Amino acid sequence: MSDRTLAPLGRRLVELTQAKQVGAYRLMTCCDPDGPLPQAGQFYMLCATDGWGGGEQERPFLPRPYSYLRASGENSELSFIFEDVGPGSHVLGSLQPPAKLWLMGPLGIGFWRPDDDRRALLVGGGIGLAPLAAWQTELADQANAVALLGFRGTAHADAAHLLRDPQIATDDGSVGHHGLVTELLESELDRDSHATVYACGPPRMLEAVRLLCERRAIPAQLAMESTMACGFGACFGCVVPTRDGYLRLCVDGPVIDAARVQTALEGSDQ
Amino acid sequence: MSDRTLAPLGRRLVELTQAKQVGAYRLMTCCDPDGPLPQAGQFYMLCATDGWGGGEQERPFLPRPYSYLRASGENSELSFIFEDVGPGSHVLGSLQPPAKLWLMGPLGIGFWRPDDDRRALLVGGGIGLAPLAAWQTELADQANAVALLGFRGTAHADAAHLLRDPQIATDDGSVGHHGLVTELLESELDRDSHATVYACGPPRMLEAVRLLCERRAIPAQLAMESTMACGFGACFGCVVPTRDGYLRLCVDGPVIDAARVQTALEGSDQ
Amino acid sequence: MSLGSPGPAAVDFCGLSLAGPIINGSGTFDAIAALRVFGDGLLEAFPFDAYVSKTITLAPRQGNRPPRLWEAGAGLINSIGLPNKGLEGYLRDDLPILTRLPVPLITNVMGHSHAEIGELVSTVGSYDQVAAIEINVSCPNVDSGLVMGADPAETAALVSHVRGLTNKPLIIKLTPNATDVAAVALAAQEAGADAVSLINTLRAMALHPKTSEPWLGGKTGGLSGPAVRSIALAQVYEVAQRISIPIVGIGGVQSGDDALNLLKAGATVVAVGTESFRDPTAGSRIGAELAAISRKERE
Amino acid sequence: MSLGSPGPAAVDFCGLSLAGPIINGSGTFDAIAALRVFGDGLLEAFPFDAYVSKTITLAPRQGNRPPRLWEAGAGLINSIGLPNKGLEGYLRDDLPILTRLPVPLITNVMGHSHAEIGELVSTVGSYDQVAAIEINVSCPNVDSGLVMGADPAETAALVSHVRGLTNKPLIIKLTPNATDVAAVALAAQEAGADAVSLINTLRAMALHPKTSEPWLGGKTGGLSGPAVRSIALAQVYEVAQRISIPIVGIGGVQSGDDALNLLKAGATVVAVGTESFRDPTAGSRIGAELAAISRKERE
Ligand SMILES: Cc1cc2nc3c(=O)[nH]c(=O)nc-3n(C[C@H](O)[C@H](O)[C@H](O)COP(=O)(O)OP(=O)(O)OC[C@H]3O[C@@H](n4cnc5c(N)ncnc54)[C@H](O)[C@@H]3O)c2cc1C
Ligand SMILES: Cc1cc2nc3c(=O)[nH]c(=O)nc-3n(C[C@H](O)[C@H](O)[C@H](O)COP(=O)(O)OP(=O)(O)OC[C@H]3O[C@@H](n4cnc5c(N)ncnc54)[C@H](O)[C@@H]3O)c2cc1C
Ligand SMILES: Cc1cc2nc3c(=O)[nH]c(=O)nc-3n(C[C@H](O)[C@H](O)[C@H](O)COP(=O)(O)O)c2cc1C
Ligand SMILES: Cc1cc2nc3c(=O)[nH]c(=O)nc-3n(C[C@H](O)[C@H](O)[C@H](O)COP(=O)(O)O)c2cc1C
Ligand code: FES
Ligand code: FES
Repeated sequence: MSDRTLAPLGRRLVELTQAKQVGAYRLMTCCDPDGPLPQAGQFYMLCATDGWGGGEQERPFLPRPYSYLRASGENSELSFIFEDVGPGSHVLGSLQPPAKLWLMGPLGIGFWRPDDDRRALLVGGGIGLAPLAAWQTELADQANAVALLGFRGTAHADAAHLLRDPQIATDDGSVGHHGLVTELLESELDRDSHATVYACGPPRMLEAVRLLCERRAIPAQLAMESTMACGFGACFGCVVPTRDGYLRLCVDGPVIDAARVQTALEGSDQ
Repeated sequence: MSDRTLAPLGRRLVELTQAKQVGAYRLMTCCDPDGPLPQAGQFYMLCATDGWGGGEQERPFLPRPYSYLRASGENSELSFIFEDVGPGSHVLGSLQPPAKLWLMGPLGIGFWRPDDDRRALLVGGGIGLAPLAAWQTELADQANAVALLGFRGTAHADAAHLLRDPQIATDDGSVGHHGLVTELLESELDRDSHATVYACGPPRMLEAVRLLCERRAIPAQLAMESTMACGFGACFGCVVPTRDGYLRLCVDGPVIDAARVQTALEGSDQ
Repeated sequence: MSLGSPGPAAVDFCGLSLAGPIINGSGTFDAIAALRVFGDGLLEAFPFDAYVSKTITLAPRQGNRPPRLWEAGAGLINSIGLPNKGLEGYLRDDLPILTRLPVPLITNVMGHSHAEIGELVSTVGSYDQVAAIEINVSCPNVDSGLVMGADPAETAALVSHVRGLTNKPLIIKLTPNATDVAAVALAAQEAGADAVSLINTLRAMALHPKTSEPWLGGKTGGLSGPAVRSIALAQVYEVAQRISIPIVGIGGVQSGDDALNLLKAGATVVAVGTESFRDPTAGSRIGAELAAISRKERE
Repeated sequence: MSLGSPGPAAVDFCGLSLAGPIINGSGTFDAIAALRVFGDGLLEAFPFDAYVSKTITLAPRQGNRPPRLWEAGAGLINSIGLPNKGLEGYLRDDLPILTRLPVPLITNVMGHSHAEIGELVSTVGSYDQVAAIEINVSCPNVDSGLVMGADPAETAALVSHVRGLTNKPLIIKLTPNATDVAAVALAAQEAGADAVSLINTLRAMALHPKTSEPWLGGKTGGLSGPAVRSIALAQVYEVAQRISIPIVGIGGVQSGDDALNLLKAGATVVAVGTESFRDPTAGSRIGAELAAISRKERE
């Protein structure tokens, strides 16, 4: 069996069916009748049909990678949630139904179930909640799975409702725990450390989770990010350093066994 | 006195107040409160604020020159009429009020009145009617001025009403004379050759007008076209050959005494 | 393609018979990774008429530190740094898989001395599966210090050295970062090359928006994509005026029109690079667009 | 600028004191034509801190046949062909008007031999109104056949020849179409140049969409604009590592950020070219953006 759900060859022109604001983020749903049901943690390369390959600094030019948030086999719906951080997400965020967009995927390797009975701890930082929401859905049979989400403040924490029963931490204390999501993780591990951690978030948060799990010998899977040009292993541009050398995040990730990761910081510009 | 109306230094952000289809052409009006009243035959460099510097082949990138059709001192309105022939005109043509656009001008040297009593024959081919409409307005005091306009067919001839009492010729005979506008010009000159010709249109038509006037020793002013990068004499890109060598159409034209022109064809890609 | 509609004409490219004129640029399409991502469907609708593998070197290479990518105006700057498994790894792991591709295989090699490149050429050339060898000469010769492909004499010496080591067609992939690319191409032809390919990426750079330090792990990188298209066209045109061996035209190709321009400028086949990143089936699309233009021209 | 807000810091550029670091690229702003179009308002809000005139040659030149322009992806290809009135016409017609500009005047010259360039330099240099001389070395030497600015020895020979002919600062405008631009820059410095400027346009081409013949009257042309920005940055950075004389950074500058990048890469002043075509006040805007960034950095 393949380690991943295969993508149909090439990109597909799909229609945007819904676009709305969720706090500080943009949630976008499109209809992808010709795509397979993806696995949580897999991603898609997206670009708009207009406004791509131009603009003030002539960017965006390349498509952008986005984890899917929800996928429904019934009505072929696929949702994404993202933040406006640059020209690509800006153009995507300004699309209104029934705009068309190009989409390729599902790509990469998602989260996988370990063959033990450890409970799942989902740890998200900001927009990192996207693949975790998908993973939580796939783990619906695990009653004791827990979701821990960290945000900057209220506007971002608005998106927390996209997961079931999350514990929340905010930098400014406006919602939930005043502090870091890794502090929530520490408490959960103190309570019961027979767990696997599934994490996604900004580099510094991922690195903190990685170190924490390493110290406590907790298995962890990290959904990482890097700049991608192609998303299907063609350009060798998206590498992250691992104990076995550089690894292309788009084909050998984005979810990686934390034990293989040397640092979740390198290549990041933070 | 200057040979032209000066342009304010730099480009201005103006608002589109009206955009509508006139047969095969697009008519666009904007409000330019900070610009002076231009002279018929002068032109403006236009570009949209969005969708410029990008797109499929990353074009348009440079602004595009357009003669003004009408200018009103009262409400600072400025109109242009144009055809969708490429990426620049396409983006401009898709703007809807209250879109903003960048405008620089008025630029170049327009038509001038000869110091004799010859009657004015305005000869336009297709979209070449734009500066002639402006010129007709300036010549309102000349009762015996005549406008002759040639078009491909009905859709284009729709724009003829932008001039007063034009005689019309169409290639397909659908409106007016079945044939070329130069045939109308021949008839008018046969009737009364004490005239000055003011012409604007595609290179082949201009060249036919030029040869005809040369043969009959009729003074003529030609509003010519060429590809422009800057419109204010900076790039030396817009030259046309004249008997005195190459001349920058944007600063020493676009209206040129036909006697100086060697050929209205060179530089054209037709 | 519907039955009866004539496919694109077969192309003779230095002895290889290709079903059409569209190939990939080395290092811009990893067929092995693509098989993992898209499955065997890739083999049924393979986007190219020949497959050029990523540059391999004698010893394995890690490649450059990330970040390796910078998006530029109408283009991409990369500093990948030629990561590869080395000759042995290529022959052991990759060749058996690449043999499954439905098109001829061109293997691209690079080395820092005549000896290294000679060994690569003679070894790779001894495999039946390899239809032709492309030599990437964009790197300095450790012996002379000169970039091999930037100097006519250097290039001639290299080609002369390796020419006798294989009967396979030898394609020299020129660097565009040279004063007189046509002189280098001519030297390659005179020394026995079967074809040249151009352009490779143009030396370029980006600074970190916050720190103003070089953004790329490799400091400088190479620019590709639409931004270099008109530079590629000029180089292909100039080279075509000077040589008679076939040319692989490369640089910023995104459409059938772009491909046609390179062919009209003198190329025999056209390689698609960066555009495959935006659309993995760009090769097929461009081939179809080109065929449609040719059909229209013939009508 | 509002009273009290500090203006951009004065810049010392090989002895010239400029009010700021933004000048124009030669051949991209004709101040005389601009005065006709915009009137004397241009003098009150002159967009540049020094004015570089279009290249002049000894004899008048018509320039190339049209078409001279092609719009490319994120850029412009021109084949203007250096039309100018010749030295005599420049001194007679242009110099008196250029003297009215409120900023130092840099006169750009080009010739096909040491003798020609020598005559231009010594004559132009004898005028008080001329603050500095820029030599455009992108053209072949009729004596050697080599492009003067593409070869270190050629450049050194030229600079040595003209160095003694004037006391004015000599700026060598390098060509980017060279294998090792930094070596050429170093040669210029060693032979006595006061500054180098780069980049000039990159050799590029376009074909007629219908006939597939070269579009431009001059067949090939030069690419400028955003497409070349990252190439310019790499060349300025590389040259700055090798020389100590000041650099005029040029290529695709559209914003204060772009200008800052060139300064951080090692330029002392920055020239705006193609962007002035889109917006004649681009120079002032870029200068203001740059000043705003510096103010912010200082806070
Ligand atoms: C597998 C994967 C899944 C992802 N899922 C999500 C998701 O679900 N939701 C979400 O919001 N984001 C997600 N991302 C991140 C997202 O892809 C990026 O934020 C997005 O590409 C930003 O594009 P942009 O054009 O808006 O911003 P950019 O301008 O590309 O800026 C983003 C970062 O790129 C760098 N950068 C700036 N300029 C350049 C340049 N010229 N060239 C290269 N890099 C530059 C800087 O580091 C900047 O901080 C995911 C990323 C990966 C790899
Ligand atoms: C003084 C003046 C006044 C004008 N007034 C009017 C007017 O009132 N109304 C009007 O409709 N038009 C007018 N024009 C013409 C108008 O400026 C052009 O049609 C317009 O620039 C077209 O831009 P585009 O992007 O739509 O088309 P483009 O794509 O620029 O195509 C127009 C022509 O440009 C050439 N071309 C194609 N590709 C390129 C390329 N990459 N680079 C350079 N050239 C290329 C071809 O010859 C093509 O036919 C005027 C022109 C001038 C000089
Ligand atoms: C990410 C990337 C990696 C590349 N790797 C190689 C390589 O390994 N060997 C090589 O000869 N050329 C390599 N190239 C150059 C391309 O094959 C091609 O010559 C160049 O990108 C220009 O074509 P394009 O504009 O269509 O991309 C690479 C280009 C890119 C963008
Ligand atoms: C239309 C045009 C004309 C030019 N003429 C000259 C010239 O006469 N002399 C010269 O040294 N450089 C000339 N250049 C080069 C510019 O000065 C500048 O080096 C180049 O355009 C790169 O800068 P940019 O990308 O900002 O335009 C010209 C460039 C353009 C676009
Ligand atoms: S994004 Fe291209 S190899 Fe991963
Ligand atoms: S358009 Fe630039 S000089 Fe006329």
